[in-house]
Amino acid sequence: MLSSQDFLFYFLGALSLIFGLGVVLYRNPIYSALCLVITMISVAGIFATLDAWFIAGVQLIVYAGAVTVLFVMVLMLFDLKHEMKTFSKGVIGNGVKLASSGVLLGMFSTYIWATYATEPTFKPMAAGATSSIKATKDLATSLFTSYLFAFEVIGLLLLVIAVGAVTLSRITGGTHHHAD
Amino acid sequence: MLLSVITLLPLAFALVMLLLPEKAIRPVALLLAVVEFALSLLLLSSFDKGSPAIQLVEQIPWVPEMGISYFLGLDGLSLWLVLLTTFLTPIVVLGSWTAIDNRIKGFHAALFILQTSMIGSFLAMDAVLFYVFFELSLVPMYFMVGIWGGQRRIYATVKFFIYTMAGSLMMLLAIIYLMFACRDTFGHMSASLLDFYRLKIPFVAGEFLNPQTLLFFAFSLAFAIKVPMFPFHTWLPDAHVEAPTPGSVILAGVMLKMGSYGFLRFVIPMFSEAAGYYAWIFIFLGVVGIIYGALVAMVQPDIKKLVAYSSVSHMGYVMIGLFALNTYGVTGSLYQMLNHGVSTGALFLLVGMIYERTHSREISRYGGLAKALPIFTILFVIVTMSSIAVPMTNGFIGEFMILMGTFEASRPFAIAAVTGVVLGAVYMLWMVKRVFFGPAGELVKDEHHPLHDLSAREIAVMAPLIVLIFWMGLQPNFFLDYSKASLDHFVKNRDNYRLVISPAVPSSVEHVALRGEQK
Amino acid sequence: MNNQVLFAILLLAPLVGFLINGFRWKSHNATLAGTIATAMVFISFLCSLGLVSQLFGANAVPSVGAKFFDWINVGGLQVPAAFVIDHISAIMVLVVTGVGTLIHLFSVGYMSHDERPAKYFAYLNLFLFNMLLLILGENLLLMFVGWEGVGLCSYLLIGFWFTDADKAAAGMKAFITNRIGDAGFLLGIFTLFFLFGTVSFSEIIARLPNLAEVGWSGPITLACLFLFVGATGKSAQIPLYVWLPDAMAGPTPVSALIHAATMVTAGVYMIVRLNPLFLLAPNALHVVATVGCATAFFAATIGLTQWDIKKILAYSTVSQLGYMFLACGVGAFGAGLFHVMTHAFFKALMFLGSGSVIHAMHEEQDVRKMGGLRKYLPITHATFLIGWLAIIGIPPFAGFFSKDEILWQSFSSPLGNKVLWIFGVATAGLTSFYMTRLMCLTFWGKSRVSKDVHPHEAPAVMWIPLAVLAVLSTVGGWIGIPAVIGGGDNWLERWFEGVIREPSAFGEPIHSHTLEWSAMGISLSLAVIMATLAYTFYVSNPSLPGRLTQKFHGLYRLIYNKYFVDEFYFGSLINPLVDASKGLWAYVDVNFIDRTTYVIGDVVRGVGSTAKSIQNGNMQQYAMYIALGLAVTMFLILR
Amino acid sequence: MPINPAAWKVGLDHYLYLSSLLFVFGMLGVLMRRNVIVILMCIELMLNAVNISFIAFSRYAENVNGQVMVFFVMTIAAAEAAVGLALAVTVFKKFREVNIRFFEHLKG
Repeated sequence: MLSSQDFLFYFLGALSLIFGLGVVLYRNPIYSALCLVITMISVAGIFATLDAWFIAGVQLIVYAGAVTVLFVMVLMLFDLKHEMKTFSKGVIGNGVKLASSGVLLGMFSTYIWATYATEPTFKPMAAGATSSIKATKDLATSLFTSYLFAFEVIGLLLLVIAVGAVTLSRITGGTHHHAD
Repeated sequence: MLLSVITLLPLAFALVMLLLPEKAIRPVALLLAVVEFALSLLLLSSFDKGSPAIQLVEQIPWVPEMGISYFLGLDGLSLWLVLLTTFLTPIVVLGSWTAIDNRIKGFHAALFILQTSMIGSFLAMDAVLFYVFFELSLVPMYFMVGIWGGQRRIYATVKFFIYTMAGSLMMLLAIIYLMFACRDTFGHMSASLLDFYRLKIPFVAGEFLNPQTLLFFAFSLAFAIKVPMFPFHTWLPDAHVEAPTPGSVILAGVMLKMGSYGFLRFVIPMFSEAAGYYAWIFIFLGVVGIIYGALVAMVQPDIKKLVAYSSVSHMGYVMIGLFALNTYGVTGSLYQMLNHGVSTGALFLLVGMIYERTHSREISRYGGLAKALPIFTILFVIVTMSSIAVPMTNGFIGEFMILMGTFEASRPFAIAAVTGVVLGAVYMLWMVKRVFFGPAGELVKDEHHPLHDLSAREIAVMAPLIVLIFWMGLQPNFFLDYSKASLDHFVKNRDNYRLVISPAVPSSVEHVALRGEQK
Repeated sequence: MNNQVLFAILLLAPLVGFLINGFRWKSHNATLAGTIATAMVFISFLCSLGLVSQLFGANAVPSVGAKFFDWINVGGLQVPAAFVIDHISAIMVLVVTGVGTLIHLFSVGYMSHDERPAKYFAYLNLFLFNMLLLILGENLLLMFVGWEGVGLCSYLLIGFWFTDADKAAAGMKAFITNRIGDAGFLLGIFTLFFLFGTVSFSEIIARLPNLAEVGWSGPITLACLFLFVGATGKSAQIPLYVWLPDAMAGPTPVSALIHAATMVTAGVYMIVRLNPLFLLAPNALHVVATVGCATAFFAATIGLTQWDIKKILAYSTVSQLGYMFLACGVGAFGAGLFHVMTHAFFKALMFLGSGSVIHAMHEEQDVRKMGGLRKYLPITHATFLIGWLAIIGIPPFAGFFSKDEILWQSFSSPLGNKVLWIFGVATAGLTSFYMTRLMCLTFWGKSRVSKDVHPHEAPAVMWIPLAVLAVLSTVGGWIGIPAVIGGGDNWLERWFEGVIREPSAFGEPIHSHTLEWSAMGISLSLAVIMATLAYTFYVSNPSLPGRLTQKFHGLYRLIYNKYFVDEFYFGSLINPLVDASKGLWAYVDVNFIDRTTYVIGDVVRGVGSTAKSIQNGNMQQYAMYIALGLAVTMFLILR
Repeated sequence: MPINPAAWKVGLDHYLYLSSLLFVFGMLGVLMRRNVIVILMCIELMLNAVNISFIAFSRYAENVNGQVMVFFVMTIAAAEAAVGLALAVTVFKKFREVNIRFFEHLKG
């Protein structure tokens, strides 16, 4: 019998997969973006099932909120009139792409099956540790002690990215035009 | 010290060239080249001609982990080639006095760098050092042809570079193999030729895939392209035709000898079994080269190309002499290398002189030049006689010894090679006839540009060469005496070739040189 | 004076003359240049007299020699610069320097108006130097040096008037044809060296085995054949004779000296020098005799039809050289050398005479434009007459004795046979015919000289040599009067005793005075008959030859065009070779070898451009490669 | 194959299966879509898939480091989306389209 946690996993997993597929398959990028939102949210749920409450929250805010909004806004901005082919063409190329993806998937699965299927599943959390406060505190401690340097570098990176993105969008003309 | 000085001094000269004002370059270059030649004459006095050992040795560890050292030595095989190099350089400087009129700074610098690399490859007793010098010579020559050359210079220089490079990469591979073989045999890596000679490389007759055969062909390919031997010769006519006169002189005079010297120094003594077993291939290709080069030379419309193909023919003699593997053949080959350097160098200089006057090398546009330029004609005919090996000139001694050696080794090949004697006369004399004799040709009777006979400078360029042609023809013993010991040693102990260092090595070097001996 | 110094002077005098004249080659002073050159040769002549005299007298030595320095010294090959005069070379050296002096003297007059007399005399002296090397050299290699050296000088002198393309071509032809022979000579040297381990004549002869070789493939036979190839080149025998008629492009004294008297006889001299060797190879001797005899006859027929005075003499020379080889081939080496000597006298005489004629006719050489010159050129005519008598073999002129000796030997020698003799006699008849024809057309009969030419007798400097040679042509043969005529011994045979061996190993020669007399009678009467016939043809009844040639039109054309041998050589050898070479160049070099290397280059370039197309900027393709790479890497890890 | 009830019990492997499926979906999108913006979305999808396995391993190993890594990944993902979109904007300005093919010109 499925436990509630298991049910949650299956439900959220199915959701994320279905809408993940939607991102890939919808012709209209707006729909893709919307599917992406749902996928993000369900992934956040999955994080929650793994007791990563803080990360789940961040996922919701950063991804489902900020990033997706960014995508949607850009899409709105473009106001795409031209119909564009959804998928790249070329039977061989696409075949290779599909095949390599399939192979990769197969290999991942096989590996996982061979390595982890027999493993004991998650240990139950220690009583104190289940509290989201405790977990978040641990994360913060780790982030600001062992990973402090990386954290600062990431901050700097974000600054550079912000400046870079602004600069890039101020340039008028993309790359030089080729007659094709 | 002497060898290092002689080898590296030109490099310093090249730097001097870069610092001098344009005007002073030519006289100073001439002076320096003469100084270098004078220095190299000291070799004659300090060389012990009775001994086959390598002499005046200098050895400084370079990459001790891999047994590579800066190792120079002189013996009877290399002595005259070094002198040929230093002898030709001042002549080339003087000969290019007016032929090269742009970027003379770079030109003379390149010339001196080239000199270093050529002397270095003749003196190097370390395979890696040899390889470095061998390849270094490509660079200045590449620029010489590419910058100061003729119409199709880029094609020619790239062809030259790639051909030679392709071959020498094989050689590099083989050298590396041998260095590891030294490690397996003597317990330490070594690139010293003396160690290479002592290696016992397994050989299986009749099979291609065995170490000695493969190494033999790897080395042979590099040197055969350089020589050039018959099917690998096509870079030569192009390079010669496009090269400026001094470039051609150096190329024909010395650089081709690096190939045949390689056979003498590396291929035959190191892989004696393979060399003996496959000698017929080289004799065959040599004979083909003699006849083929002569025939193709015969129908060339361009004087310089004709001389270039004659080089193919002459170097064919050198090859068959070497692979006759007997005293006469090898002696003749060594002599023929010098002859070819002198007489083909002289021919290229002469062709350059006439090209400077008419800016054409097309045989059909000449004719009757003998009347317009008598001194030039006299010199040209003398050099021609040397080239076709008329007795009392140097060419005869070499060709005679080579044919004699070949005759001893294989009569059918000798008989085939002798046709080269006839064909050599055919193409040279036919060219002489068409260029110098008969009624005045289109270029000769041009009244607006009357041709001037050779100037004092040009005669001065030719004089030493002419003297040498007769001196070498009349007194071959003077030259051969210095090489006799080495050549005899080479032929007699071919199956078990060893070189020793003489005089006894100073203690600091002893360790490196004799390390293998104690094992 | 000791012999070494004499030898040095003998050899170096012409060389010094060459250098003196060579360095003042621009000089127009023919007299000065000629005097120097002549003096130098004369000094050589005196030296050789001094040396040869030691072979005579009470305390005669078999040979005199001198060694100067070691020339080549490699392995077992020791070649000293050593020279020797023995009974064989004595004759040659005297003839060469003596006749040489006379021809030099003649040249002073002949070349007086030439543009470059100094150069001419320089070449002539150089030739003499090389000829002396050839004759005096004690080993094969020195002989070869001279051998090639005289070829070189011959090249330079034939092409002396190089502005004429034909003359330059003739020089080239001579050199190259000689080179073919030289190649054979070289092979001969090699064979002998590896057989006997030495190149010295005396040592080779000393090391010869006792038994003659049978068959064709023995080393000695091979060596002899190789050497004979050299001789056919130098001495203009079939098949390499073609250069000699063309060589007449040179100044006439050159033709006299080089292409009649001295150089072309080098082949004969070489065989005589090595006579003990050749006697061991009877098959080689048969070849020599056959080729010699064939050449003699063949060239004589061509001589019948030529109109150029020098060409006629040239073919006559070829024919006479054939006689000499015939002599050698039947083992009569002495007779061969004897004929070399007498031929040198009378042929030099005739060439110089023709030079005098040409000089008088202002460079006209066509005998159809001569005739009746006897009036204008009495001295030339008189001397030429003696030469004529000598060559057609009228006793007591020199040619009779030597030619008769050869014919008799070819009949009587154990190596000879009747066929050789018949052809020899026929050749004698033909010789008589064409030489008489020459006499008739040039000196006798009606004058056909054009109006604006005024023939005049040559100056003294030219006719004195003629006179001296005429005397020699008369008395020169008397040293070899056969026993059957002279009663006593043949002086020449005694002279050659010891150095020239008899072919006694092959059987007994025929000894029959009757036969000898009748053979002599046959050839003599044939000569007289043919001479009369020729006189009838060309003087008494000048229309006859025209009618005859009409009748035998085809044959005449064949012979007149020298049997189309030159055309054959060009058509079947030289042109195909040139075409083939062009083909080699165009197809093998440019199209095959270069193309092959280009293919290698193209492969590299192709691989490169294929690899380049991977990096085409299509980022999804890049991503695909990443995915592929990932898959492969995973596979490799998880395998 | 009979369904083994134990197999339905969610463990680490299930999360990993989910992660790899999602990753491959994203990858297919990146490989096959033409719209640059959708490609960027798919990249986000792939990053999310990786994040899932990070968190799952973190939970499994009872170690907070996985979460730290996810934190960083998210930051980078946001930054990357920002730059990618900015690039898309410039390309759009030029070509009025956001086809990935136009990025070919970046190779110069």
